Amino acid sequence: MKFRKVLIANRGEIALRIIRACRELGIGTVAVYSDADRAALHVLEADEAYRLGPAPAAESYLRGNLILDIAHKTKADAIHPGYGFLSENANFAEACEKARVKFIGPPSSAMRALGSKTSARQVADSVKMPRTPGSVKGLASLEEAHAVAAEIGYPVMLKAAAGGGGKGMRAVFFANELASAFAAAASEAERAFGSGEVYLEKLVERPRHIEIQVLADEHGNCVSLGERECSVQRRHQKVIEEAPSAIVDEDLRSRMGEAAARFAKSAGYTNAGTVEFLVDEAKNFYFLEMNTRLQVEHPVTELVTGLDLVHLQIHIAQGGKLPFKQEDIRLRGHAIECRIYAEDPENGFFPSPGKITRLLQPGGPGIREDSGIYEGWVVPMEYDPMLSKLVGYAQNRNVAIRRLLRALDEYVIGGIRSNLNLFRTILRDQDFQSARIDTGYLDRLLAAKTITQTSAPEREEIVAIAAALFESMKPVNGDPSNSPVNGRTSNWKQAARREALRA
Amino acid sequence: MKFRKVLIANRGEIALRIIRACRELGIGTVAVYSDADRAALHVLEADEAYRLGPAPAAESYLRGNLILDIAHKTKADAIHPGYGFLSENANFAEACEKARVKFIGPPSSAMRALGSKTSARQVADSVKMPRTPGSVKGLASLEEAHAVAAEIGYPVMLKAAAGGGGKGMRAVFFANELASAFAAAASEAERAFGSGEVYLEKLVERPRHIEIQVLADEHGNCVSLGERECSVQRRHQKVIEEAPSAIVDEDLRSRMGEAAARFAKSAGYTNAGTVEFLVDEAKNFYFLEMNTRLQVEHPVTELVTGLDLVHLQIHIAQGGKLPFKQEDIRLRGHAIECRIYAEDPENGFFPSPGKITRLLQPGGPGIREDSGIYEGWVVPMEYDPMLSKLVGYAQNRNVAIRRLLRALDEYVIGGIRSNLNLFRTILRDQDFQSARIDTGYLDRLLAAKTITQTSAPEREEIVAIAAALFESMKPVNGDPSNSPVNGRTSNWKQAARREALRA
Amino acid sequence: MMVQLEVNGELRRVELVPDELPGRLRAVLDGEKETEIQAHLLRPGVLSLHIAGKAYRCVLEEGPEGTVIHFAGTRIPYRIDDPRSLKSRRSRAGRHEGPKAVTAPMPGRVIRVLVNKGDEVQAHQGIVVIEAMKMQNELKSPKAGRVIELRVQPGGTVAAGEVLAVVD
Amino acid sequence: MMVQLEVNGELRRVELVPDELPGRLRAVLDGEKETEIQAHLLRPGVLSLHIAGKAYRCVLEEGPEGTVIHFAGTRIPYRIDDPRSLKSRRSRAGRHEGPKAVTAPMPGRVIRVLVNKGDEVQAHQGIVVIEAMKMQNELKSPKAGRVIELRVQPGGTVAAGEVLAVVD
Repeated sequence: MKFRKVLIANRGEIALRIIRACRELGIGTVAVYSDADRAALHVLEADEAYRLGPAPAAESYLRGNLILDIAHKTKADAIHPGYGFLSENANFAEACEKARVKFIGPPSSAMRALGSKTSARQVADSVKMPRTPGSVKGLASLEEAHAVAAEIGYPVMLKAAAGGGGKGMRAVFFANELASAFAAAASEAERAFGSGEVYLEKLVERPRHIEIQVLADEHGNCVSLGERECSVQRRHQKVIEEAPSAIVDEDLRSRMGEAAARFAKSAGYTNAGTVEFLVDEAKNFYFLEMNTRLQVEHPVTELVTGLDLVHLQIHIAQGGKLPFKQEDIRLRGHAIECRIYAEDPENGFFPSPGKITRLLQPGGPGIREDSGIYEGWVVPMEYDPMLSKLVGYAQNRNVAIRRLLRALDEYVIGGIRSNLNLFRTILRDQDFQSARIDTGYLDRLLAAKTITQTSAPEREEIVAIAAALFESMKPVNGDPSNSPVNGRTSNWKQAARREALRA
Repeated sequence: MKFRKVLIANRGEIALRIIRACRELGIGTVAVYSDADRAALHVLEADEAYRLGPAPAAESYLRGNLILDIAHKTKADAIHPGYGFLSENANFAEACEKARVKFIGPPSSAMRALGSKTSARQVADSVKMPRTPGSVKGLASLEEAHAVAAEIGYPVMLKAAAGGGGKGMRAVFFANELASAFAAAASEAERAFGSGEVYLEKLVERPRHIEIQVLADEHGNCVSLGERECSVQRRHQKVIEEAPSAIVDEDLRSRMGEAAARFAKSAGYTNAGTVEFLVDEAKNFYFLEMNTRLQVEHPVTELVTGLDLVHLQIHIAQGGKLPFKQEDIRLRGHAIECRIYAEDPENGFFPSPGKITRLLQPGGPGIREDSGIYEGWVVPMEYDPMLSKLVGYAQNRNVAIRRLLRALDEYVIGGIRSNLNLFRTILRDQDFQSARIDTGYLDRLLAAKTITQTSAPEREEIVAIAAALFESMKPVNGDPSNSPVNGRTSNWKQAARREALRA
Repeated sequence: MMVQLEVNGELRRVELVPDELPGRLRAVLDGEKETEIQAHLLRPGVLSLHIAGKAYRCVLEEGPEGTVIHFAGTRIPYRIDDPRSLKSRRSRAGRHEGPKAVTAPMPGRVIRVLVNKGDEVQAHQGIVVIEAMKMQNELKSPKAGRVIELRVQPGGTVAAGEVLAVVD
Repeated sequence: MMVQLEVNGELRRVELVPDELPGRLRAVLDGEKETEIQAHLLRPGVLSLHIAGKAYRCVLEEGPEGTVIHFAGTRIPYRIDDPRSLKSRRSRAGRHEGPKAVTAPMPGRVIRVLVNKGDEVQAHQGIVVIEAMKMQNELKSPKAGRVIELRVQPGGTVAAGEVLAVVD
């Protein structure tokens, strides 16, 4: 069945990216938006647009029933949830199934089986997928925690079963720390996810975060599209992602890919998904969790495989078979993604919403930017601070790094702060350039050096002159026509007036 | 030898594209510009910039001696000529050689051997490369013309030896037309190229224009990077280029590639070059000419090979060996380039220089745009009308077409006219979509249908309302603050003022 | 407020009735057709309209030939119908009689002038040849008649929209 | 013309002497250093400077915290040194004495107020917690002293650059 119309239940760059894919496939698009997003590009570019409510997500993008109502009203055949918001909400997926609106993602059953980390660990065992030693269900008591920890040996990691983003997580190095850590993790998990269930696993030292992209159709076919390395993280949040990983060879890639595909199939998984692993220094990989949706970082996989994952998601959701086999997948070149955030790395990474008063975006060969921003856009304070995903592709990792540094020099974001300088620092760092990275790499780097911009006296002299010239063009400082700066007058206007008088 | 600094002897998108490549390779850049280009992006983005002279090319971009002087003054190690201007000027290449400034391109000797079409045809014979039947030197007299034509049989084609862009070209179908055509072609060639030398070849009916990209290093290695099909032409000017060609299979590709590489090597060719062929309906290929420079359409080859041709040009000019062998070259996906021109297809393709008063550029996955324009840029009247190269890449030709159509809908160029609608027409045309194209295709299409935009009453109603709303925001039509349009006020300014009062 | 315009040559009357909510309004077209509208200006010249759930992007172009709105891949010219403007009066008077101008569609250099003042010319007869962007373009007479004005000579440069000659 | 400004906290005097050629000028910095300059504004806020052959891109940012120039990957704030402005006088008076404000680095919602008016606080002691973009951020006192003003209460929203409290 071919979709005539798809509702995009999301905002920002991913909503725009999905709208573009639908347009390319000849499918109509319905955007939804909160009051903070009336002027957003996804609202401008969609065929139809409907208001959800006030800015807070709970009153807008998380209102599943309202979104389903709009889908019915607009006769949309399907809903694409993007990432975040309702994308991993099994109840919403089930509501779509009941309402006969296709949810572009896995069935709610698979989402449930893999959504909780403890039950996902049980599935991993059932298909003999390596995972970190530890419990496969929630810890009933502190005593049980002590028992498990003693069995697997310290250091251990306490994690929230419903967890994500580092919340409800505690590393424990000695038995006498366990009690307080257990209490803290449980209450933090309770507050963050409404479930205090925590479990315990062996702490992997200096792990790399490496994940496998899988695609499964509804006819039992499943392929893996290679790995992404996401070891550059700040406080358990991904900052840079790349494909391929510098340490993954063909053999490891096929073993991880095979395990991930087997895992997904065993849970009846369909559509696009990502199986996350920790990889230790001996290149052993351990199952971490599965993300049952499209990932923020999917573009790096698209660039090295030459495929379009959103096109394929829609194809699969329409009931289509995967148009290729595992052996048809060939990786070529190297792609690196930088998550450009509205935050100030020079000032404690304070978030920085507000109006973008000046925007010069980079371009040129090998640069892909997925963003939903423009000069004049007011970045809302209610949502995550991602402004854009700047992706560099090149024949190899080294050139991709230099290409991104070139693009960062072209990039100007004014009016709000951004973390552009964070990426200058990382991409120039020796350890990053030689791929000596693990999930602790960035926090160590930031502890060692603060992100400050290099300033030099001659720079300040040029800036003083530039500032004076900008001021000379402002009417408040006298007659702008006396400014020595050239290029301020538009030459057609006079011509137009001349012509008007004559006509 | 690694270059420290490169002078880019060109303007527009190609100058910017070369500057970006140099920056990625850690090489300093020197831009040159005419008075019409002071505000051009290549002048803004280079490390150094020097004025050449007034707008006309003869007084600026064609002043080889001045450009060499600037190269010396700035201690540039090399000059990249781009395409057009001095790029195929053997005397300039030789002057660079004498001045010990590396010309990023072939040696002047190879340029001379291949520059003239007649001598190039002799080289083709020497390496047994198929070419169209006909003369291999200029026709001494009308008698000789009659003799050759009679020998190869009508219809025949008269061409200028120094020719290009369709000038000095005449198709002749009957002997009694030959005399006048001969005279006309010769005088036109004399006017256009300062040489009246014309030759005669068999006219290939409904040919496809298919060219092979070659790369040769200075150590005797030469590879071909597959073909580009450029059959969509208007009056012998390329309008759309794509890679791969829909009619070229592996066997034909390797035979054409092998012939092209052999041809280039035989003339001592180095760096990037393109061997152009005509391919008839039986898929026989005939040598047409060689372009001894980087081509406008090189991006489509970059997208399907995953290589960066400008990086490779610089690598070769530095004396580097080709970093891959022929068998390493793998084509993946399909790329199509549209040449966006400042011309009005709805009005006889009148050129349309002037100020770009509004610019919305497309983006998103699979879209690459090489351009040097921006909102406010005044497109000069002195140079060719190319504004931008809009390139779509996708897993196959069909998706690439739909992707370009999507991008065209996002694209707005205001203040001057552009040929965006020409591409909408072509990309939607059944014959183009099924790749039934030859060098006469577009002229036939344009004769059949004029490029007009579909208008509909409800559209005009919406536009009337939009126009009224735009007018309601103009002070001349009353107080803009009474306009019902939302989103005009910037919300930080008040805050800033508030703050200023307080501080 | 009431706005009178000429859209694609058609006279239009648009009444804009603001709603209390910002960006919401009613528009009455030609005194009859009424529509609920939501209008938001994203940045100068880029207007987002929502009408009955449908979303439209309208982009304003201001250039030498006047104002144009880019909408769904089409360029639709409009002109505010200002009684003071000679253009408007003339357009209402009907475009088809009276002297007509040969105007430059683009800036360029005058290469050749093909007629003299006072010449009788045919409709579509070449009047002036202008070069721009390495192309020569012959500008033709809009009607049959007599060349009553000739404002250019070879070698001169002209601006877009500039009147080169008048034929009556 | 003569322009007085504060660049990165440093006082600068720039004299601009136009040349007869458009876009060409001499700049005299702090009354001594003289340079030949070519200046061209590409579009609002984007200035191309040529100085002794070198090309520079200077981009102007105007925001709640004032004016900044983006240059070679760095943000360098400047302020025109206007004798009428309290700020300037204060900055000349030296930044290190007198009452200091706790200002919001970004717009957001006030989650908690950690002090009361009149409280003695240490330097870097938390004053207010603001939430924006799903993150809570504690704003700290710029100096040791007494809270002489407290302008916010929990639940309220604040604009970037807004003064939340003053410590003296």
